[in-house]
Amino acid sequence: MKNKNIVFTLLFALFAVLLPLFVKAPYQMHILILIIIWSVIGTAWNLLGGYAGQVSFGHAAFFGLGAYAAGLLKFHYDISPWWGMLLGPVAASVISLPIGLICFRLRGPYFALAMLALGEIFRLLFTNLTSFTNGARGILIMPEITGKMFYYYLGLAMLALTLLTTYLIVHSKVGYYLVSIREDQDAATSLGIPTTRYKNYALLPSAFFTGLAGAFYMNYVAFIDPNIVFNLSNVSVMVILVVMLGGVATTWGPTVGAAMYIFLGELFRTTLGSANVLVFGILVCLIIMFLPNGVVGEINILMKQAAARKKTSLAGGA
Amino acid sequence: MVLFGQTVICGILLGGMYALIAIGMTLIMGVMKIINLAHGALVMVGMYVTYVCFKEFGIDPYIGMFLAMPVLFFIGCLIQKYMINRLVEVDSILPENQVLLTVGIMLVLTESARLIFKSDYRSVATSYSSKVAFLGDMSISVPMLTGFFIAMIFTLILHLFLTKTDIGRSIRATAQDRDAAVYMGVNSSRITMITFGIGSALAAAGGSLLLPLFYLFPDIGHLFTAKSFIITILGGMGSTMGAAVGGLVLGIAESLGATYISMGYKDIVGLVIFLLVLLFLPGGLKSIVKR
Amino acid sequence: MSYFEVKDITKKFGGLTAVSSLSFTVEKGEIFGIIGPNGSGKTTVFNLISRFFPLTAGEIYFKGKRIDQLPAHKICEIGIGRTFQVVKPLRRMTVLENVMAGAFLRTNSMGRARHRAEEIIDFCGLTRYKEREAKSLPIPLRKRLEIARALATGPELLLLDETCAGLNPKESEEAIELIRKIRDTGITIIIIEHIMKVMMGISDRILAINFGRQIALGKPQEVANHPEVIKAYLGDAYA
Amino acid sequence: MLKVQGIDVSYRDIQVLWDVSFEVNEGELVVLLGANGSGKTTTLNAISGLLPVKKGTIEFLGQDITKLPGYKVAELGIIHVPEGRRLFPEMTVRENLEMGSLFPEAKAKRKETMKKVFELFPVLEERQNQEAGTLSGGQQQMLALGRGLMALPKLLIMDEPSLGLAPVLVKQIFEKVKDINGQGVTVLLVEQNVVQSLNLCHRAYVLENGRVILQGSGKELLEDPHVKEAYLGM
Amino acid sequence: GGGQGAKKEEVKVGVILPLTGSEAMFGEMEKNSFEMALEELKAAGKAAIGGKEIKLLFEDDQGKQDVAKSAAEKLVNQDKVVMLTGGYSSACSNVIAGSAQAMNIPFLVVTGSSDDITKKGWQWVFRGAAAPASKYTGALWDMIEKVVKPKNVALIYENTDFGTSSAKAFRADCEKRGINLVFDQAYEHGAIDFKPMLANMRSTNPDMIFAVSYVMDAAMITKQMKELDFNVNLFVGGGAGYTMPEFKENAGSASEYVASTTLWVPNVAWPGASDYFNKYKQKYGKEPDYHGAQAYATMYIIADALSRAKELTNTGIQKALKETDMMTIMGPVKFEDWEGYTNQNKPTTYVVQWQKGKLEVIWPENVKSAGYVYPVPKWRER
Ligand SMILES: Nc1ncnc2c1ncn2[C@@H]1O[C@H](COP(=O)(O)OP(=O)(O)OP(=O)(O)O)[C@@H](O)[C@H]1O
Ligand SMILES: Nc1ncnc2c1ncn2[C@@H]1O[C@H](COP(=O)(O)OP(=O)(O)OP(=O)(O)O)[C@@H](O)[C@H]1O
Ligand SMILES: CC(C)C[C@H](N)C(=O)O
Ligand SMILES: [Mg+2]
Ligand SMILES: [Mg+2]
Repeated sequence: MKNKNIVFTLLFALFAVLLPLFVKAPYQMHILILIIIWSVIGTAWNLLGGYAGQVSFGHAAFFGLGAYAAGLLKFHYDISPWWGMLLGPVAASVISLPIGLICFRLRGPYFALAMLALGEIFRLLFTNLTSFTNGARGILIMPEITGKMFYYYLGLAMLALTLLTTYLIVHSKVGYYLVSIREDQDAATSLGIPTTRYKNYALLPSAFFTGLAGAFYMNYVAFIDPNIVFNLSNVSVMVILVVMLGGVATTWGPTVGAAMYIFLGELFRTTLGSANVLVFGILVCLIIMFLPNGVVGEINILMKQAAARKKTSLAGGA
Repeated sequence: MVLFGQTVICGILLGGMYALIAIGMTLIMGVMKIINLAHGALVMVGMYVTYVCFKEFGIDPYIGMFLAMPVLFFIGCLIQKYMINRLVEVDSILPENQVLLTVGIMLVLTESARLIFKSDYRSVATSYSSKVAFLGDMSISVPMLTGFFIAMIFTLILHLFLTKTDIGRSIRATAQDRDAAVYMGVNSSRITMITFGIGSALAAAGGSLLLPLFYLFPDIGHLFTAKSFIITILGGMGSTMGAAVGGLVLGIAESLGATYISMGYKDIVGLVIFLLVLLFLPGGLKSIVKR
Repeated sequence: MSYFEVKDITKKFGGLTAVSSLSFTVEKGEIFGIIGPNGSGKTTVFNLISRFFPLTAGEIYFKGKRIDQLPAHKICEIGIGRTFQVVKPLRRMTVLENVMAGAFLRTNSMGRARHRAEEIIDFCGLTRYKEREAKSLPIPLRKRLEIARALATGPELLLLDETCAGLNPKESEEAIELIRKIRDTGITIIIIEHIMKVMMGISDRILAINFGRQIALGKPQEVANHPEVIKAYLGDAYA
Repeated sequence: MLKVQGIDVSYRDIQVLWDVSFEVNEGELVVLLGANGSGKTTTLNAISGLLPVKKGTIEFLGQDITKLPGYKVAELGIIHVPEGRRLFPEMTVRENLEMGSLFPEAKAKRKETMKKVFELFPVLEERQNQEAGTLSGGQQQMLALGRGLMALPKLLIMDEPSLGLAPVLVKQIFEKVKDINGQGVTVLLVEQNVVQSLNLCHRAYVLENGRVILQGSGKELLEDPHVKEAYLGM
Repeated sequence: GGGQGAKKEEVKVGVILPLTGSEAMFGEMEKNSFEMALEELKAAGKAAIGGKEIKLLFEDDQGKQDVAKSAAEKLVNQDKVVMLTGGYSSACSNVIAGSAQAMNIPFLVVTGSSDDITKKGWQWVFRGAAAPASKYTGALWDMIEKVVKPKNVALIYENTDFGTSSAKAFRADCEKRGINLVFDQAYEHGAIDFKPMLANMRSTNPDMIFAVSYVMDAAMITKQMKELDFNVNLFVGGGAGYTMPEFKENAGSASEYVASTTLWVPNVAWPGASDYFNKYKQKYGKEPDYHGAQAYATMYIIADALSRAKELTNTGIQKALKETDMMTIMGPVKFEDWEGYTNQNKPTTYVVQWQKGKLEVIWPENVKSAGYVYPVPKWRER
């Protein structure tokens, strides 16, 4: 079982690394890069929302902070926004500490909506603090590197780092503790788990990688404004969509979800004219209705069932 | 003093409007625990129904409301019965997976409205749209005042309905333990369907009452969804009275913020108050209202 | 100073006093029973010890240290494990994973946690159900899982809240066996149970409470014959 | 009155009940015995329409109720006091009781029945405005029973009603069950208090690994060597 | 790649517009105008460039800028368009401009008014029918100096790119002229209630208000001023909101005497302007506003440049665009470098005023369609 996973992962990595040999067109590369960005955000959200069960409606806050960390370096100090790839995730992580302090006192929908409120507060602050952020006029840069290949491989490295980190966290004591907290917080406490601290252990990397994706986004898309990177429906809610389409609390779910979100969205957009969002909406409804655990989630369930059946049939034979 | 008075009056009336928009959410999210991101879109659909009644048949929005409500009741029932209900029955890792479904529904409703009505901004100008009463130098918008009273009446009716009638109690019971409700002879699927229907109808009512003084286009729902969430939580999930008070608190906070800080920061003021309430009254305002 | 001591603890819920200046001590290695009518405050006592509720008044000492100010998770860390009367399994985790979640308190290594969990699962007779998701277990097995999970945290003092409820007499015997076995590993136990047969059989001493106050304390037989206990709890003399 | 004939029941693909048959006659008090996980709760849930029956039939008062949805079964007068209480935790005690009497006849007599329930369990009257979720375990059990009685059931199904109750209350509950039965309500009872329930009942069935392996009057089963060995630990 | 063989050869132009999402109304209007203009060009035989028909490829940007980037990439790389146009919001226009610059493809901005777009020295980006946000007030300042001469002015603006850019320029202009800015606040669009802000503003006693608002906020603001009985000598809107048919419809009688700066009105003197208005209204059953006119004019600029291009390559078209000197319904268009702008047409601006339900040009005086009403009568005296 475990070996199968490793083989699959290696094959996938090989595929991803070699893909540009076959897909050379900049437009296709662009789509792949968008998928990578969303995979990273999704994987990061999944750690907090999926594994630890703390559904956040405010991840745009971290995404925006990461993006602005990169953008403001350029805007105020004319420092290459690539340094944002360091500063962005750090800024997002630092901010996540007080956010955790406030929000982790709350549970369930109260937590979700408190995060929503914080995300909105950040959007409004970045819109209104014009002298610091340039407000709604946003930050426009001319990227130093325009070739897609560079962004693709950098993004891929970023995704690999995110996946690996979450994988290691999830398959460790911390991971067990996070899932325990999700399943029953009182029971977790009774097992000596400092729940708030462990939630922070999930929030911190989650914010970190979301911020990293934000900084990458700034460098890649080259323009941000508060309404874009702190957007409630287009970032905070979409990341939930990405994770749930793919499969909550699964390693590959967010990546699969991101691929579906970007690829199908783009397919519909370029073929269906102004009905594209309608069709996409219908598809989202159908997927979640018929695959309520997301694509990867449902596959995992099927595999588990198959394994159980195999076991019982073996036992029966013996 | 006039400024302060005017601000508070505005806040209270705005709070009434907020309560009106949020009251359906109180039922759907507060009582049934369904985080419904399509709420604003349902308000929007209700507004279009009222709009059509007005433009095509000259029916006043206050009367059109009584047409929009059954229409939305029906739509809500269908959504619950054929879509959301499927998810209630599966055991998934995050019960919030219905959130995604409501995102899909939101997109479908919004884009369907765009297909039918185009993206044009529309509005309904009634004779009373801009009616005002003056209290000294302070002006009071008549349609807002009406909306305020209707919001309070709806709140009261809903509160009585939920606590004093068998259907109301069955709604709450089903939300708390579906199987146990069945043991008591409650047709829980029907009850959930009706609840979503009522919630949607109330969303429509909010939209209809807002129509004479606001405007309408397919994406207007976004404005309402977040506010409704905040009010419902502020009130303390499922408490109708709490939600009404939550609406008022938010309205007054925003108005004071707009006057004394800046219009750009008014929403921040509202959100900060929201966070403070959550932190210091973890059960929301209902813990005060109740006692 | 006693091994474990509760001193004048009081808990009020609004106007209701659930526990009212209650004091008792437990010695190392003892099985200490608590009985009392429904709603007399037994579970509340556990919740106070394990800090799920803050005390309204009073003090709690464990091995000479005052512990009533510690946060809930620390209580477990210093060696006080508990089960819940209304069971709280980690529903979508398997029995093994549930117990591992407990075992991680004393180790950071996956391998060691797993090993420890397997030992405890064997010890508690749950081996058959190791790979089952906790949500599919019937309630009595969930209760046993609660015990296993609490044991995995390596407690010195274990609080068991009605872990035998719902067992038939035969199964109760088995449960008693298990509890004895736990005690024999050197763990001190405070137990709440309504099945008098169980309580009489294993407790070294029994505390009977009513309305959050002590009504009797002593050897099982003494308590069972205490008139107030009979009146409030047993109905008629336990024979 | 209730006739269960050869039912099979499964959870997803794990079969739990195999060809289970038994009857409850009008006015009887029938007990279902069995070890943990033997399928008692599953049987009861199949009767009250919460689980689909794969094979076999269930009849109530001559009507086939095998495929009836749960709420309709309740409407016919089969009231289930479930295992684990299943109260409405955020509703008050009084509201929980009111939820028990939704059908017209029961509703008409709501006040009187509630008075009777309060006589049976005075603590419920004291706590009538407390949220059910904050009651003590035993209080919750009383409320669950009271709520079942509120429906004026024809057949009362009780799944381990004495669970978690103080001895004095266990006795009371058994007495009340007997009283209720004496007043003409048919009772199907699942209990782990083997001796007491066998002493009380007219007839009993023993379920093992999802199959009925024994049946007889209470006295007969009390004397049965297998029962003695497996359930009484003698 | 012209490997289309037997298929009729086409010159493909990519048009990126918001066709879904909250900006879709303008996207639809601009798409209609593009199509209408292209039909006219075809009818006049001007849509064939060396035997190749101009073909417009529309892409929906959903009002999201990463989608706009996808659309730009796709149009250029996949569909091989010869140039790009469109971009409604400043955000999307910014991103498309950046991509176009990176891909060396000419991009002609239709509406996006962010100052930055043409201030980056980007040689592939052109803005013809639209003005930089800070330049919308040319005619207004002329009128303020000659007629209004206010002492105390209040400024409110939506906290978007267009709003903040306009406000910034207006603030600087006030300072230069020593006009007191007694009130200066941004707001978030979509509010139900602007009264706290308005009441607060009233307490500063301004003679004139300059308000930069999109669409319906404009109506809400003026309506609520009336409800508050808040009088000023002149209320001037900046840009979009105050000139639209929806504004009049929603604000009702409160729209009377509201003035606004604008880039275009149907009854402006430029040839073809009113024809466009009437034809559009007839064809689509709805009055267009200046956004439609911008798209319509842009189509003509494109056709003109393509027809003059020596070769249909990026550099060929870039050069042709650079040499543009033509008349459109938006006025004369020339792409010039001035005041730090690159390839930016010098806009002509107007002040208009709602009079008896009609939008009349009141400034500059040489093109006025009606005399201005100033100071405007108090609400209670109307
Ligand atoms: N969170 C709470 N809020 C209000 N009252 C509570 C709360 N928890 C417990 N109580 C009350 O405190 C009293 C003691 O409850 P507790 O659960 O300790 O009883 P118990 O002795 O464990 O009873 P049982 O044997 O039935 O489990 C009861 O009256 C109960 O209703
Ligand atoms: N939801 C479920 N999914 C899968 N298996 C289940 C589920 N519920 C019960 N089972 C299994 O069905 C069998 C019978 O369970 P049931 O609850 O009917 O037993 P019971 O006789 O009532 O036991 P108890 O005395 O413990 O209440 C058990 O093996 C149990 O593990
Ligand atoms: C509508 C115009 C006034 C402004 C333009 N849409 C922009 O966002 O820049
Ligand atoms: Mg208890
Ligand atoms: Mg059972």
